[in-house]
Amino acid sequence: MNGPALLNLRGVARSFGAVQALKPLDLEVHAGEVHAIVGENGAGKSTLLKLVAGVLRPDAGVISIHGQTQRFSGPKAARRAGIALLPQEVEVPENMTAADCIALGREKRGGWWRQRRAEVAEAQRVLALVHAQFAADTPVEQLSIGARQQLLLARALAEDAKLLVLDEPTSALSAREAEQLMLLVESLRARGAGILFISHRLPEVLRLADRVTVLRDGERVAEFARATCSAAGLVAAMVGRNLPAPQTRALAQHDTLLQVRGLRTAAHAAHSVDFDMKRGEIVALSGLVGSGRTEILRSVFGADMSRAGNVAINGVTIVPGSPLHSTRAGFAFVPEDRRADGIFDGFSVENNLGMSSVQSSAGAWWRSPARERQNAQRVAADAGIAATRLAVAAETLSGGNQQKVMLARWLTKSPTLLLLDEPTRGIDVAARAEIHALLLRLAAAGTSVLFASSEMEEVLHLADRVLVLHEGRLAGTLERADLNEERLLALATGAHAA
Amino acid sequence: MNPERQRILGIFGLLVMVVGITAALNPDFLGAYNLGNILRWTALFGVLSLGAALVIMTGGIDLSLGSMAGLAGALLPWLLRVHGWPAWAAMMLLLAGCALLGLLHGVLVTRLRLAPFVVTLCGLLIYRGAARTITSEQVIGYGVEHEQLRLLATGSVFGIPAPLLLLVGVALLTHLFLARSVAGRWLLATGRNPAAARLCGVPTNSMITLAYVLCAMLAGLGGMLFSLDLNSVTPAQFGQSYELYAIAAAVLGGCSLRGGEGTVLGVLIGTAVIRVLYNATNLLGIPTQLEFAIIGGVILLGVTADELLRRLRQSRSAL
Amino acid sequence: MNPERQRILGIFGLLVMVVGITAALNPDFLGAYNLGNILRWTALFGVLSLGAALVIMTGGIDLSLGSMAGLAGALLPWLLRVHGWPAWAAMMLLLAGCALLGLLHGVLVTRLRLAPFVVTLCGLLIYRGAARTITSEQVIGYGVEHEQLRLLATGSVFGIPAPLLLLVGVALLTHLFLARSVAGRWLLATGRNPAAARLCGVPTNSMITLAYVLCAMLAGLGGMLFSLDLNSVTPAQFGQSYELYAIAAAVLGGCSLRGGEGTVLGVLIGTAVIRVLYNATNLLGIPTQLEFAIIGGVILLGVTADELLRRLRQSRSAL
Amino acid sequence: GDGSSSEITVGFVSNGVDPFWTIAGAGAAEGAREFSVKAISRFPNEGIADQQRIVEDLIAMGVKGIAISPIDPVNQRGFLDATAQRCALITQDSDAVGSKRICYVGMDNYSAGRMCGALVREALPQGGEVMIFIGRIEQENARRRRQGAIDEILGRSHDPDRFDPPGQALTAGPFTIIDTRTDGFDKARAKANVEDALARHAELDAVVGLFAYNVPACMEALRGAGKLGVIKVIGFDEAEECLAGIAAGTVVGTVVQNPFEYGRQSVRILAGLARGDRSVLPKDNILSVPARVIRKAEVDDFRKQVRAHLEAGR
Ligand SMILES: Nc1ncnc2c1ncn2[C@@H]1O[C@H](COP(=O)(O)OP(=O)(O)OP(=O)(O)O)[C@@H](O)[C@H]1O
Ligand SMILES: Nc1ncnc2c1ncn2[C@@H]1O[C@H](COP(=O)(O)OP(=O)(O)OP(=O)(O)O)[C@@H](O)[C@H]1O
Ligand SMILES: [Mg+2]
Ligand SMILES: [Mg+2]
Repeated sequence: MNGPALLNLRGVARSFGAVQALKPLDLEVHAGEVHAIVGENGAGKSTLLKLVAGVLRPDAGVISIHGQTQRFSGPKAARRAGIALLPQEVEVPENMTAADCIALGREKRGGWWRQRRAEVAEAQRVLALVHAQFAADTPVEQLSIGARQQLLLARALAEDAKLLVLDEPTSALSAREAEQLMLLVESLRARGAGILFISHRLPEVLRLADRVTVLRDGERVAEFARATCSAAGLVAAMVGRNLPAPQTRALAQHDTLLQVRGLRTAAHAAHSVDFDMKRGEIVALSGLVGSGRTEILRSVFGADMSRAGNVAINGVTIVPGSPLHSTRAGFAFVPEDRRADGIFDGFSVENNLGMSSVQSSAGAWWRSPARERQNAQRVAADAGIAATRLAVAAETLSGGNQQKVMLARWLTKSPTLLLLDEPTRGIDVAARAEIHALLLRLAAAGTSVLFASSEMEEVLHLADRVLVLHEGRLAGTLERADLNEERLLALATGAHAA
Repeated sequence: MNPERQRILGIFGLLVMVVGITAALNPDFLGAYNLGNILRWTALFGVLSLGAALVIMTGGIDLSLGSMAGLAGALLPWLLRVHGWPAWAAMMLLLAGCALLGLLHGVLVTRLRLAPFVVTLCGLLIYRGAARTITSEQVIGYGVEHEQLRLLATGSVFGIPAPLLLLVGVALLTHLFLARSVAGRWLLATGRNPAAARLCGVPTNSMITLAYVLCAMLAGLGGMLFSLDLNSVTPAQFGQSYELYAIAAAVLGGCSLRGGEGTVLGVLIGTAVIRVLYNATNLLGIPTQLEFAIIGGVILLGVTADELLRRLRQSRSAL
Repeated sequence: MNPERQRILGIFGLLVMVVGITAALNPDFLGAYNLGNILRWTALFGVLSLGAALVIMTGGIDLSLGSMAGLAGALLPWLLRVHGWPAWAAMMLLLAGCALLGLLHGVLVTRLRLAPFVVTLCGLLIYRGAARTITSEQVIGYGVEHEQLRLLATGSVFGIPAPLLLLVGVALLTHLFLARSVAGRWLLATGRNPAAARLCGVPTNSMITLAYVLCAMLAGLGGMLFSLDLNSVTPAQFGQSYELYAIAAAVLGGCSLRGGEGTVLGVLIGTAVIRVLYNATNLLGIPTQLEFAIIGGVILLGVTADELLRRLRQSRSAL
Repeated sequence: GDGSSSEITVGFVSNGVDPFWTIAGAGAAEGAREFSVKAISRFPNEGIADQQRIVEDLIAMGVKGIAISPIDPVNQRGFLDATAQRCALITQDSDAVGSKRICYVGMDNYSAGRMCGALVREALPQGGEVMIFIGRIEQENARRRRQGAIDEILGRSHDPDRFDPPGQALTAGPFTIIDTRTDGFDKARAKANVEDALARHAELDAVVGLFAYNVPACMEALRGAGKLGVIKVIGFDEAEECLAGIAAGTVVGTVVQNPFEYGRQSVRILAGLARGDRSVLPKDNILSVPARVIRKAEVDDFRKQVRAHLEAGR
């Protein structure tokens, strides 16, 4: 590769108060190259991408495009220089349609006025590129996280950018959509675009990346070219050791705990779902983006008002639409959207961790700060959250670490039924292994776990049983013995019914 | 049906109900004279409500609107009669001044990240003091020389009150701005999710500032129209608590104080509801001391009924 | 330093500055008589501000607070003198009535999902109307029989104004509630992120309702104290626009209208700033018509300076 | 505080903010010059609490005397007595009978109201339907002013303590007073109230505006309805439009007080008291500054006088 690189970073650094998120770093991305960034949660990956995309300003260092030094005043300036960003946290203004969202900030104009038709046509084109299952005029409000991720990806594509900056673009996508995304990235690379890419899914990295930079604590600890890259090597560089082999375990043999009968959700009112769960059983909900996994989890927990059907635990019916009642009955729920439904911005990590258990941690009325601190420290250790960061505001944690907080907050209570929606979304490989081990321990201790996951490996590794959904219908149930990737995909895509 | 339409329909239903009941109880209500009055008042207050709505749509609030209207309304006759300015120059100057003050609000809110409530509350106090000081607390009217100018507020064209025509113009522009212009889309996106909008490359700060500027100008325009209509301005009181009416009309008409929501039509209907209620209590001879209670009660019942009906419909359609 | 402390320090700095300047310009300011007055007024308004703050912390707003205070303040002498009730019974009844109205606000806001602004604006209108109607618009006072009772507001213990003692009690309870009780934590969490709080099993609806109930009761208590202090209640006017002062004090003291933020100490200092400013403009002989402008200007300058200083410190500590 | 501690300071406190009080303030300033004291005029904007606060602040500043227009003389008695302990206290514009105030400067609102009522009878010799518009009726001066007008129109006996609650029509002889509407000092409401009255009562013969701004509001509403000059307007106080209306013949007449004298005389008395001169006190401790009726004949002279007063205040 000759000539100045498409993107060139020299000594770029950034800190937040006392935390040095990114130490001075050099990095290049060439046209027609996929450069992957991997590292543990909080390693500084997102910070790096935000600096490149003009969302944050560097404390030091120079960013240049095609050899020309850039000083971005904001995301808009970066976009003008040909950089498109898909951020890690999929936040969109919800008061518009998908087409509006794709056009936002870069509207087709005739003078001051918008040109709606042109915008819609463009939206349809790019939504087709990402194989989105929703129409251009769908209100964004109605889109699931996965669909929003596709939407923002389509937005990034619409820019026709020289450099695409993708922060965990597949974290909320299931296998099929992720595959489609990878094909798309490959075709963009073939057309000469440069791509900067973060993922915690190592197979994706291995398949796509021409070069991989490994960050740890804001520093580059290794760089691999495509030829020299291996999963084991990446993991070793990321976490500084080899991961233990995943455990296996015996199937649970217990009495029935949960009964779900005739469950009907608002988004898929045509189909009803029935299933049972045993004590200590781990059941996965699998399906494509928009297949209704989230809806079922929320309905079982009672997060949404509207539901038809009956959910009973130990034969006692759970009041619909009342998380209060569900939590009292021993339910715990980790929602999919950590920004909107999980994290209390401005509260400390410690307070966030204590939120689901302020009451049980001290008598009925008064809190006990000492007990709360102890509990927080314990569960933080269990979930791999650095004890030094318990006092910082929760929203300043990296995405993966916020995810850990959401999970960890339930560990003080040892729930009867743990409901998890994409539990390891954005969590690094090492921490994921720890969380998996944690879930298995909980199950062994009698907690039942119902989780939805887009990650095939996670489903295959954890589940005793998998409920496969297709467009809101229970397409089939796979016991552990019959479980394999092909069967799962076939059911999820509606290729055949089991 | 989309929720925006539903909201508009709900508040329109309330309007129809109040109009219907009042007309049934007192036939004078539908007389041309009374309708003309209602339309004129709705038009005057509507200008302010639209301004309030724009700021609310960005997730802010403008409490200074009543004082701003008072300032412009008091300075117009003062410029005309005490300083002999020509009408067009005085109005231009005042509009420009209001725009400047709105700009200041916007800058304080966006650049210094001060709370809109605090900034505009200070505005409320300051502009009131300014109006009183500049005019030395003198009540000023337009005298007889400015009958022509006063037609802007008191005249009518083919029986349509002039301020209504003005309002229709302003409302159409605002509607086009919100529904069709690039900036309008940006403004709504900013109100709903400022962080996301900024990531999308929307100049969120400029949009918020723009809203404050427009609101201040509309407040100024409204204030001048009010003062032309009333022909007598007491600087200490003129426009007092109009911000509450304006914000109430906007919220009643479907703007959420969390930002990112609202329609021009809704806001106009919201304004009309409040005006009609005032008129109705008078026409039905309800004792003044009960008036407030009746107006509050009807609005509360109206929004409650609207909400209950919506739920009923939803639960029907869900089954 | 944590941001909460920083905010409190910022507003405290403003208070110290205003006190310092006024005392330097007019030595009478620090006289015992004047300080006693300031403390008494701060205490009376402080009760209302704490109520407003609680609702703001849940992300809501209570505009009915001034009318609620007016209603309780007007009905207390009415019950005592027109109906001959014993004082304790009248006060209990009124507090219970206020709590009931607060409960109604809470239910409308949480169950029917009506906008707090609309619900409490209607409350503002309705309670004002109710106070005027029930008392037939008669100005009413306590006469001579209730001198004892009036000591609650006008008396003093070892030179400390009685209402200040009351305020300290209320403030301590509120502080304990927010900082130490489970419900207090839930209330703040609800304001911060209602969706997340609900999914954590927090009874968000009850918390919001609780805030409205407490606010209404504090408004009622404040209103009764005000009326005991003034000994003359004009039903149409008593307590008018106190909600603005209360909300302003709360916001100035660090409550964000987005909810989930705020401290009792901050709110009290915020209230004191406003009262001291009113007192200072008088003592410095600033013309009445400029009074408002000065108060608004000082608050605006204060918060601006606070913000700029904070930035300066931040950029220093970052280096 | 301007440092010269030997200077005598007196306070002049109104019951609200109004041009009426601006003129009174001008009178107080004139009095201060004339009797070489310093006068501080304060206009509470927010009712009783504000008035009480202002008085407390004046005392804290060490004024030697205060002239106040109490908003609620009956119930404010305790407060007025407490104030009288700390400095010389006189009332003006509105009296507090039975309190420890030293004397009263002003007129009797009930009598002035009756003068206003007489103007109505004069304008409608055949009788007719009348409506009254006023800012508020709970405050003492407003209540008495309205009652005076009503009693005179209906030809009743002299009884300042009578009270007819609004909301019901009062009829006596050929006159009917349909209602009294209040607007809480909101100018737009004041006008809308008149318009709504016109819409409801086509047969209305006269409207009475009892607060200064009510008169222009009545005139504007009538002009809009094309009934200016047809329906009689009777005013109170000296709003500029009202005087212009009298000159033009669209307003029958108005009853004016003499706020300038309230201010000047109050300061004169307070200055004397501060210097230990009790001879400044009027007989019976009431200094009557009578109200006047202004009709077309007197209007020109009166306007000149008002202008002169305002100039004097600058
Ligand atoms: N706004 C902020 N304020 C303070 N600290 C921050 C802020 N944003 C990020 N940090 C800190 O900077 C460090 C790097 O964060 P970053 O988001 O870049 O991590 P990451 O590598 O993307 O992690 P993940 O895989 O979890 O997304 C973390 O320690 C984080 O807590
Ligand atoms: N409030 C809503 N109104 C209408 N449709 C909705 C609403 N919420 C979700 N949907 C639709 O319901 C379908 C199922 O969504 P759900 O979030 O349950 O899917 P999912 O399988 O969890 O997908 P993902 O992996 O993307 O989260 C989606 O097509 C979504 O667009
Ligand atoms: Mg990240
Ligand atoms: Mg999902």
